[in-house]
Parts: sequence; structure tokens; C-alpha cells
Amino acid sequence: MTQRVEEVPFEPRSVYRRRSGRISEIKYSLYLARKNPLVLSGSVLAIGSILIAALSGIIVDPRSWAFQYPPRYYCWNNPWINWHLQNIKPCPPGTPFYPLGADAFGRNLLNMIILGLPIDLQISFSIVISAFAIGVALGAVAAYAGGLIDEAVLRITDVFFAFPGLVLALVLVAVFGRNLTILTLAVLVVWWPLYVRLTRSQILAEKEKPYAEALKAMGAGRLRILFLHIIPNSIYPVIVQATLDIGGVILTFSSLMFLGFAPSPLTPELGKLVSDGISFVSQAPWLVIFPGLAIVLVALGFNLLGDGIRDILDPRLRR
Amino acid sequence: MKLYEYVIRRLVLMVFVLLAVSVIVFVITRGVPSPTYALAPYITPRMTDPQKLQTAVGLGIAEPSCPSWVDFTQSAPGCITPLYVQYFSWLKQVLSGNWGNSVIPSIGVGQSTWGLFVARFPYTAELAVAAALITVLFALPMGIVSATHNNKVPDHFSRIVALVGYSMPVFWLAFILQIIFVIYLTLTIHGNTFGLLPSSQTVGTDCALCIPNPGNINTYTGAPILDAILSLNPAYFWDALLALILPAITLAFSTLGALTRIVRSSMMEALRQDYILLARSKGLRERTVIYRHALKNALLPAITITGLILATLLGGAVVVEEVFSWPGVGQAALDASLFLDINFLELYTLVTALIIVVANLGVDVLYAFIDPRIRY
Amino acid sequence: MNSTPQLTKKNVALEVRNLRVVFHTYAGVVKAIDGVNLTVHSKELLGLVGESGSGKSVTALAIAGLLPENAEVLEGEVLLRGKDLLKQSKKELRMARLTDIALVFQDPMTYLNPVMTIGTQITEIFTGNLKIYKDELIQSRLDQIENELRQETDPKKISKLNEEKTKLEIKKQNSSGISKKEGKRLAKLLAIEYLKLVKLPEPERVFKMYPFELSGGMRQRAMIAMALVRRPAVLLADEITTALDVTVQAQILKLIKELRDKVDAAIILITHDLGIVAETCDRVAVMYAGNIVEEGDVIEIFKNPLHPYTVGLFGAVPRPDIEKENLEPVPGSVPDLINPPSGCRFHPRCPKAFERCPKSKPPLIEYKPGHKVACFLYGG
Amino acid sequence: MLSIRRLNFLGTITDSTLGELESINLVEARNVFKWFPIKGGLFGRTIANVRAVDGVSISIRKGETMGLVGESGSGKTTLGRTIMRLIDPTKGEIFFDGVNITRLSGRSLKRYRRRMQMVFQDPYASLDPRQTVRSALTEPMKIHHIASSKKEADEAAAKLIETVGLNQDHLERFPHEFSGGQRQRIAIARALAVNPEFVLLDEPTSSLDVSVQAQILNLLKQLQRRFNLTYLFISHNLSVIRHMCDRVAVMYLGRIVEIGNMKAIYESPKHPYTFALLSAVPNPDPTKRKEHEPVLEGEVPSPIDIPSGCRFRTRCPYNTEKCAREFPPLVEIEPGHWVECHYDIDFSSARRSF
Repeated sequence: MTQRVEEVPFEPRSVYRRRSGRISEIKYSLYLARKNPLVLSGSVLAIGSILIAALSGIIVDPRSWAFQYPPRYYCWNNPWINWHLQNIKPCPPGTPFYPLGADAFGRNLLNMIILGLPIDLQISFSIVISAFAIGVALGAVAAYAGGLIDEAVLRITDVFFAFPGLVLALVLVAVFGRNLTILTLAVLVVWWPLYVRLTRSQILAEKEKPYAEALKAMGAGRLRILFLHIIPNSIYPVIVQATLDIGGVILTFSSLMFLGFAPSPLTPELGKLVSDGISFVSQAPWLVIFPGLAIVLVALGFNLLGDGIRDILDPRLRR
Repeated sequence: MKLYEYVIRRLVLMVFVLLAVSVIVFVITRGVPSPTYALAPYITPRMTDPQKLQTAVGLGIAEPSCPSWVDFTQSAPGCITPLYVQYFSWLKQVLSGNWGNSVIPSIGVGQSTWGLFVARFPYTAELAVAAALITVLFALPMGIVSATHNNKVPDHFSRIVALVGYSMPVFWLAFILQIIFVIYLTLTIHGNTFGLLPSSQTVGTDCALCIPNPGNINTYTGAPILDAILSLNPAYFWDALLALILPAITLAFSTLGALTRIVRSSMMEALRQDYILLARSKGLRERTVIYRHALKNALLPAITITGLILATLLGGAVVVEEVFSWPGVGQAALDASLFLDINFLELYTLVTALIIVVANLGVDVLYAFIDPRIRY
Repeated sequence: MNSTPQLTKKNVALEVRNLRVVFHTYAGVVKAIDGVNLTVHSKELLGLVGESGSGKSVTALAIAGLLPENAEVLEGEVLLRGKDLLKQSKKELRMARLTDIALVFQDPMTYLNPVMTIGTQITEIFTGNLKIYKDELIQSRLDQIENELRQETDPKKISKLNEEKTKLEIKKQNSSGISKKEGKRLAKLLAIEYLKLVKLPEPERVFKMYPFELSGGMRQRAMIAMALVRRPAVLLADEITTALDVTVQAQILKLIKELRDKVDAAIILITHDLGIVAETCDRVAVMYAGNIVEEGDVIEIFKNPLHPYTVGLFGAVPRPDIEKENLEPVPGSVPDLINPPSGCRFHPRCPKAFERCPKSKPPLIEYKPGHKVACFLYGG
Repeated sequence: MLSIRRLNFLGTITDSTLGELESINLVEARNVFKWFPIKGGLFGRTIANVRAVDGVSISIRKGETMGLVGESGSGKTTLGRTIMRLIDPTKGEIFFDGVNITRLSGRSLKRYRRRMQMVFQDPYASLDPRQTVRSALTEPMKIHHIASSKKEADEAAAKLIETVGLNQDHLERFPHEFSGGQRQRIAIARALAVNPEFVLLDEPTSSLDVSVQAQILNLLKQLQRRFNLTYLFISHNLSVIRHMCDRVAVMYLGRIVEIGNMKAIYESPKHPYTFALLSAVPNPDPTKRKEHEPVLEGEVPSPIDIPSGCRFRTRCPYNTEKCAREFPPLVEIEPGHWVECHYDIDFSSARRSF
């Protein structure tokens, strides 16, 4: 009935889109990404951190995390070597070979940060990917089946939403012991319901769109509509959420490690590194500052990327 | 459906959610670890084994037919009461207000868990409310300015602040603030250090840096600032306020991002709406257009987030409380999980779950008052 | 200038001269309006017809100074009471919207603020600008009292009304403003009067209702009341019946025709429906791709369309009363306004185009009194 | 009133009439109801029903265009969706080519889905935004196993796209790259991809501009001749219906109040609602202005709370006490022209009273 006459031709028939088709669509997205400073800086940070984490064993000596005996708290070539020896003070940043300084045991802080990165990223990715998979599967089933199944899934997520985030993880770790699998599961348990809700609402909205009905009228089966049309069309916000959550999971996981749930005193992890540095916070603040800064940069990278992707996929901007 | 009908339905649903939470917590805490954990607060080293077994039977954990304490600790068949029976007897106790005793050394072994929780909760509440207030006070203007100056300097600024707040680990920010204020600036007022509580109000926590505060403080509510106001003690008020500032700012900064983002996007959405064009076409002032027409519509999603933020904060900010030695429930929960004080963990989880569910309901009811379109 | 005697230069309400508007989009510069000239007189109903993308709504927004941020007015004048609105400051423009130019849009559901009552949305016009509207509010209430006194027989009520009258008259003499509370009360009374004027049943109740509680037709009436309550010199009605059912549309059009006689406004009725124009308007301007291609008296243009586009438009419309064997629409579609065709923008679709058309733009010339056309077939 | 072939209270067609209709009717709806329950209260009971379609019988003959006209909320789209089996009727039966398809599902329904296709109001929303035109056109062929190979499907798609007046370059593009009229052409091509016999056109031109609308209407007429299609054309635009249809059914609040040949309906309407609708349509001829003609007051009542007796009586200028009390009978006033009204009103003399 309603006829909305779009008067202003905002519709972008851009020069970049003259050659149409799927390839130009991707090209167009890349063009938008290049134009968007958020995505650019975000992807530099995110991809950079993934690369460093992947190559950490090659870039630095994996043994640099171990205690250096005898403690080399004196810095090489340090003019104030005697002063340091007298005060047993961790090596400050800026000393040759120790760009970020060293801790009280003489360990190179930069090396430790590089070695601490992989575990955070690995665990974060595995948590987000599992939560994503569970969420999309359950959300799709709930939204598409409807009725009792939907109700059941919703109520289960209700229960998990009522749990205070970190606390369920604390309880689980406390009860089941401190190993990385348990830690991962503990965070996953509080993380997956969000994806179920998000996917469900997306699919419900998508299901109501006329094209789904058009497909039904055409004779397409339920599964065909769901898998070939509705899920691909509703997945983008979930992907954005996943990108944003990689940073969030890193923060949560490192908080757990910071709070003392690390499996061993030698677990190479950034939150653990911060908590190790606390005893020296008044003499050697860099031991707290730099590992934390590393976390900030990694989390920021993924958050920027997620924000940017959201902007790019924003239909108002796009169509 | 009428509003009260809706609320009743939600309350019924809420009871089920809380029961489910209690089942999960109970199974995790009592079904998995050694059966002796649940007994820890009630047995002393001097007890003989039969006495211990008797205590276990009395608490409804062991079957009366269990031959010996050794059999019990080894979970011999027929010795441990089935979990569901345990659950119902536990539920009965809990509903009558008996949450058991504590085993946390830093808090006091053998104290009543409920009493402990009640003593600590006001601290958490004070911190949570302060942090939520700071969040709203900063996020609202930042989000609005960001939306009205889209893609200009104020927008970039507040987006960056929000993003950085989003990406910063709370424990790290807490230390950075402490390094700046306590170590480098050595800011002290009234002889008190920023971010640390006056010792007279701490509940047996490790508080080496706390400076004793003389003064007549009556504990009316248990929350330092409120007590200071109620006992008309300005010096103590300042001390308590100083102690609150850093932890509250830390918490607020971490929640600021989420709220700013929501306010910004919903405000932008509202400003894009047709009714804004009509309001402008009526010749209204830009101020009226933004603050009366757009903001009222944009407020709805912001309220949801604020409610959620407040609810999670009331559940205790474990990390911040730990770093600032803030004697709230979050810190106690951390200690409880380190010492496996299952009584406290159960109480804590259930209360926080209750707070979250109630907050959600509150937000939904508030919606109905703000948005005339919503009818339940 | 015009054939009809009452439409002399004296009561010109609004004049648009050579208006050119572009939109900066990241795809390029959209040349949305390219030299529009438009004159509308008081108490006249001008129809502005065209298809989507022809620039009719943009023209309305440009007149009201409400173009979005990415729009730019390259040149042109919008003359209202001898002043060029385009050259005025933001504040003066706002004042012009407040007092002289009112807009009514299509689909009032999205144009009315969902969380404010109809009443508030009308009265806020006055309560936010009490200084300007003081005299008008008091005067309108005094008129209302006069009317009521004429009908009232109950002596108690008469004395009450008289009391109010003297009070208001004192306030009117007084140079100081009126209190917010008093302003609100007067504004409410005025608003209800206008809700009655647009024939809303139970205006007092509608005053307190939210937009979602009203039906489409009622919302449209409320929006018209909102526009008229300011007594504007120009009323721009943008596709006001598009979202409505035919029967409700007929009611609203009837209302518009009645109001035209009651209020002293020039009404520009923007629509894509030729039937509505034929049914209601005095004069019509046909727009195509940012240009006015034909303008003139309704009967003249419908009887004797000159521009090939207008002819095509008529050929495309199915009639409710006559059975047409075939519709003869203009082939093709509206051009891309980022790279509009050179010369006459219609020439790529024009069946009668000749070599001159792509070369230069035809001016809008007076083909005969009361009928202007922009086409080289008719000179220029 | 002429010959009165009374139907029973709910308007079911008697058996004797059915026999003769069956052979020529391609699509038939018999006494179809569609009520949408409104849940409420503490336990989510059904507290009311939206009676979108409230006892409708309609038959569409092979090769004709049946128009279905009514205001928003009259239930015309719901009726269309019920006929297409997109939603299940609360009560009543749908026949396609003489076969009752009301209870069919799965594979057996799919066979009929191929023979009946649909074109929607909003062409952009009815196309999957992530699908190229080629993919959108070949998908129905895949679903119904029409093309034996990918190559064959591609060739068919190329032919189709030219049939609707676009060219093969358009096949690789996405829906958002087209204008409204082009999108509707694509949607029409997609409907034709499986060689249907019946096409439901649900307001196919109401979001389009006049000249584009005319192009699409011409295309639809041309396709009907070429492929021997049967149309059910749903629209609120009476001028378009007049241009397109052979027979017209007028719906008001979930019921068909008048049905008959296009000429009969437009030239001598018998139901006061039909007459009001027709007189409300603005005529693009300023010399025929309806200056002082009264218009129908009020708006369509809520389909939740339908007036008793005749549902049009709340707005009808001729309404009497009988209208409130009794359900109006469906009367055949001339062969094929049915009206649901208590009275036989002569509008030509009654023009002023409206």
C-alpha cells in the first residue's frame, strides 16, 4: 500500500561498481576498507599481533621466559651497573638489548611479551570460534524450529545470562583445577549464550523478510532457505560481534591469569606478566606498564577491526 | 496484557531461572569436588573421626548407614547422600536463611557466610553506584556530542576514548592510575592516600598502606560514604570519598565504552529519523530538537545497557576490588574461590544472579513508562 | 504575468528563482535540481508532479532550508516577503520556518515523534517561542472567547469568559511576556481549535494521544493541524496522501480544498499522482530530472500537454473511468543525475528529440498565457 | 433484485454450482477463513482473533485476470497468501486445477508450487540481496529440476532475462544495482522460470513510478498472452485493476462484498462500498472534478472487532436497523455478478445522498 518515493538519489551508483558481479562486490568492500582508517589501523594491529604470536618461537629464544640464573639484573653495558648491583633493581627500559627493560630476574621484558602473546590469542580464538559455532547452530535451530525448542533454548540462555560473568569462571576454575582447558571452558561457558541470542534474533528478523517468503512460494524447501539464504544473510552482525569479542576474551582471560589462576608460575601469558610485575611496581613500573600496553594494543586492534567491519557492512552506507 | 500481568509472568519465570542457577551452582560445587569440602567449615582438627562423620550426617551430606569416616572420604558406595537429596536439604536450609559458615582465612574461619556477605555488600554497592554514575555522567554527553558532531573532532575524541576504555584490561588501568597518583604524584589529602580505604572501615583485609582514621563513625549502612554523611563526620567523608575515586574511575572507564557506543549509535539513529525533520521544519530550536525529540527516543537502548552495567557492577568487580583492596563481595568471592569456600560461592552466585534478573525486569518495566508504544 | 486577475504580482507568496542544488555523495556529485523557477500565490493550490528522483521533494526541502548536510545550494533565490531565504542566517531561517513556511509529509507515522503526544508536538511550537507568539496566542483566545460569548447563554459562564477576556486584554497591552503556564494553556486551546478545524473527532482526546494510537488518516490530519496552527504563508504538502487508502485520501484532499479557502496560505501539493493534481490543484508544474518542464493552468495542461514528457506521463496513467487498450509510457528510466544527459535532460528518452536537444538546455518559455513549457519544439 | 441464488449463511457455494465451475476454474478458494489469534492474559490464552479473511469463496478461470481490490486491512494480501499456500487457512479449501491442495505438504505440494508462482509488492525485498540475477533465475529451475545441466539453466536464464526486457549483461549483477522497475522485471522473470500456469501478482506496481508502472503493466499483459497465464491481480489502485482485469472482486474487512465482470463493476456497481471506492479515485481529468461530491467518511474498522450484521454498515450511508441485525445475503443480481448487500441501491439517482 505504502509507496515511499525516494526523492534524493543518495543511492550510490559509484564508479567503483560499474563492473558488476561478485568480484566487484569484494573489490568494493576492500575499497571501503582501505578508505576507513579504523579498519586500516585495526587490521595492522590485529594481523601484526597474530603474526608476532605465530612467529614468536622464531623471533625470540623460547627460553627467555625461564628464570635466568644467575639473575642478570645487572644490565649489559649499563654505565650504572654498580648502582644497579647495589640496589638489586630491575633493568629499566631503553638499555641496549633490553628495549623494554628487564625484570628482577634479568629476563628480557620484550621477549617475554612476545612469548606471552600466542597463548592469549590462541585461547581467545578458540573460545570465540567455539562460541560462534555453538551460537549459530543453536540460534539457527531455535529461530527456525520455533515453538518448544525455541523456548527451551531461550530459557537456557536466560539462566546463563543470569550468571555473573567472571564468577562462574572463578567457580569452575576453583573446582576443576587450574589448567588451560578448564580456563578456556570456563570463559566459553559464560560467552556462548550471547551468540545464541544474537544469531536467533538476526535469523528471526531475516526470516520475516519477503524474500524468504518468495523462496517458499517458489517451492524451495525449509533447509534450502535456511542454509543458502537466511544464514548467509544474517551472519554478518555475528561475525562483527566475534571480531569485537576476540579483544574482550583476551581481557577476560588475562584477568583470570592476573588473579592468580595461571596453571603454573611459569605460564607465559601477559596478564600473568602484569601480576608478576606488581611486587616491583614502585621501583620498576615498566614491568606493569608494558605487558598491559601489549594487551591494550591487541584488544584495540580487534575492536577497531570489528568497529570498522561494522561500518563497512552497514547497509545504510552501502546501499 | 496489562503491566502487572507481565510482571507476574516475569517473576514466575525469574524463580525458575534462579532455581536453575542454584542447581547448576550446587552441582558444580558439591557434586564434583571431594565431599569433605562442604564440611570444611564445620570440622576442626581436634575432632575425632566418628565426630566428623556425625557432623557430616547432621549436615545431610553423609548417610547414617555409613560405616566410617574413611569410607566417607573415599566416597564408598552408599555412604554419600545422593546429590538431589543433598540439594533439597540444602535448599531448605538456604531458604530458611542458613548459608553455612566461611573458611576463608583472611575473612575469618567459622563466621557466618550470610553475615560476611551482608557486611561486605554495602562496599560493593557504593562502588557500583559511584562507577555507574560516573559512567552515565560521561557517556551520555560524550555519546550525544559524538552523534551531533558526527565525523568531527568531538566524535573522534569520544570514539577513541570509548574504544580505548573498551580495550583496556581493568587490572592494568588500576595499576596505571595507582602508579600515576600514588607513586609519582604521591597525592595525599588529609594524610590519606588515593584509592585506599581508611583502615577503620576495612573488614580484616590485607591493608598495609591504609592509614588509620580516628573519628566517631557509626555503622548505619555499612557503606563508608553514607555512614560518614549520617554521622556528620566531614573528615571521614573526605577520606572515604578519596578512597572511592580511583576504583570508581577505573570501573567507570571500562564500562564507559559500551554506554557511549550505544548512546552514540541510538542518537544517530534517532537524528536520522523523519520526525526530526518534522521537528526542524516546525522551526524548533536545535537544542529542543536534539534534547527533546531525539534524546527521548535514543534513551531506551541506553537504559538497558545502564541497567546491565549497574547489575554486573553490583555483583562485585572482582578485579578492581582485589587491586584496590576494596573490601567488597567481589574480593571475597575471589578469596572464596581460591580457598574453595563453597558456601560463600553459592550465596554470592545466587545473589548476583538475583540482582541481574531483577535489574532486567526493572529495565523492562521502565521501558513501558518511557515509551508509550510498549504495552505488555 | 498571469492570466487570472486575482493572481497579480501583489499576492505572490513565494518565488523560487533559478534554484540549483547538488548532493555530494561518495559516488559523485548528484545534480539534483538544475535551475527551478516557481511562483506560488496566496490561496493558490499548486501541484508539483514528477516521478521519483525528479527533485520535487528536494525543492520543498530547499525552500524550507532543511536540506541534508551533504547538499549544497549552488545558486538561486527563494523569495519570501521580499527576502531571500537562502541568504539568511540559520536563526532567521528557523524563524521563517516557525512563522511562514510549513511542511506536511507523507506517512505521518514516521514523521510524528512516537514518544510525544500529539498535543505536545503542536503546542511546543508556541511554548518554545512565547516571545514571538505572545500576541497571536492572546488574540486567538480572544477570538475564541468572542465566538463562545455569541453562543453562550449561561450567565455564569458568560461572566467567567468576560473575566478572562479583560485579563487577557491587560496582558496584551502589557509589554512583558506571558508566563509559561499561561502560554501552555493558550497554546492548548489553540491546538484544540485547529484539531477541530481538520475535522478530527474528539479533539480534546486526540490532544492527549500518542501517534501510534491514531489511524493513518487521523495522523495525517493531526500533521496538517500542526502545520496550519502557525498560520504559514506557504504550506508545502509532500506526498501527503501516498500512504493512505483511496477513501481516506479523498477525505484528506477534500479537507485540503476546504482549508485553502479558510487559511490564507499558498499550498504546494507535491505528488506523483496526476489524478490528485487534476482533482485538487489550480496550477501544475511538471518536474523531470531536476527541471520544471511544463507549467500552467491545470485544465489547460491536462487538455493540451505540450512537453513530450508530460504527454508520456499522461499516456502512462490508467484511467478509472475509461478503458484504455494500451498504455503508452515513455520508454527507459530516469537518468543518472551524477552524469545527467547534456542539454535537455529528457532528450535520451524523447521520441521527438532532434539535433538541437543534446546541445543546449531549453528555457522555460511562455507558450501561451498561463502555459509555460521548456522544449525546443515550441521555440526558445 | 434479479435472480436470487442464495448461499447459506457463511457463503458456501452449493454443490450444484460446483460441477459446472470445476472444468474451467484453475484456482478456487472455497469458504476460506484465516484468523490470526491474539494471545494475551497471564497464560497466553487467545483473547481475540484478527479476522483477516472471513469466509471467502473465489474462483479464477483459466486464462483470465482476476482483480482483487480493497483498502489496506481488507485481507486481500492474506487471501492471496492463503491461496498460494504460504499460510494455512483456518478453515476452508483451496483447489488448484480441480485438486484440493489444502492439506498437501512436502513433495506433493512442491509439484503444485511449480505451477503457481508469485510476484511481490516490493521487488527489492523479495530478492535475496546476496544473490546475483543469474543465481536468482536459475534457483527455481534447480529446485524443480527443470534444467538438466548448468549450461541449460544458464541458457534458460539468458532467454528469460530478455523476455522481460533486460539484457544478458544484467545477469551477473546484484539486486541493489537495479532500479525499481528493473527489479520488478527480474522478479517477474524469476516467477516465469518454472513455466507456471498461475501467477499471483500482489501489488506488483504500487512501489513504482507511473511510467515504470505502465511499462510493467504492458509487460505483464504481453507475457500473459505469450505464455497463456492466469493472473490474480491484487491491488488497491482501481485504475490499474480496471486496466488489467477481466473480472474484479472487491474486498472489505475480510469478505468479498462484490464480484463480477470488470465492466459491470465499474459501470454499474451494486454495493455501496464499491461505489464509494470508485467515486473516491481521483480522476486525471480536471474537467470531471468531483467538486461537491461527498466522500465516504471514517476509516476501515479493526478486523479484531468486526461490526455485527453487515460489516460495512458503520460507514454506509444507507445503513438501516436490518443491516446491524442480519448478515447480508450473497446475491447474484445478474449472471456472474454477485453482491453481498440487503438492498438493491440505484446509485445513479442517489449520487447526492452520499
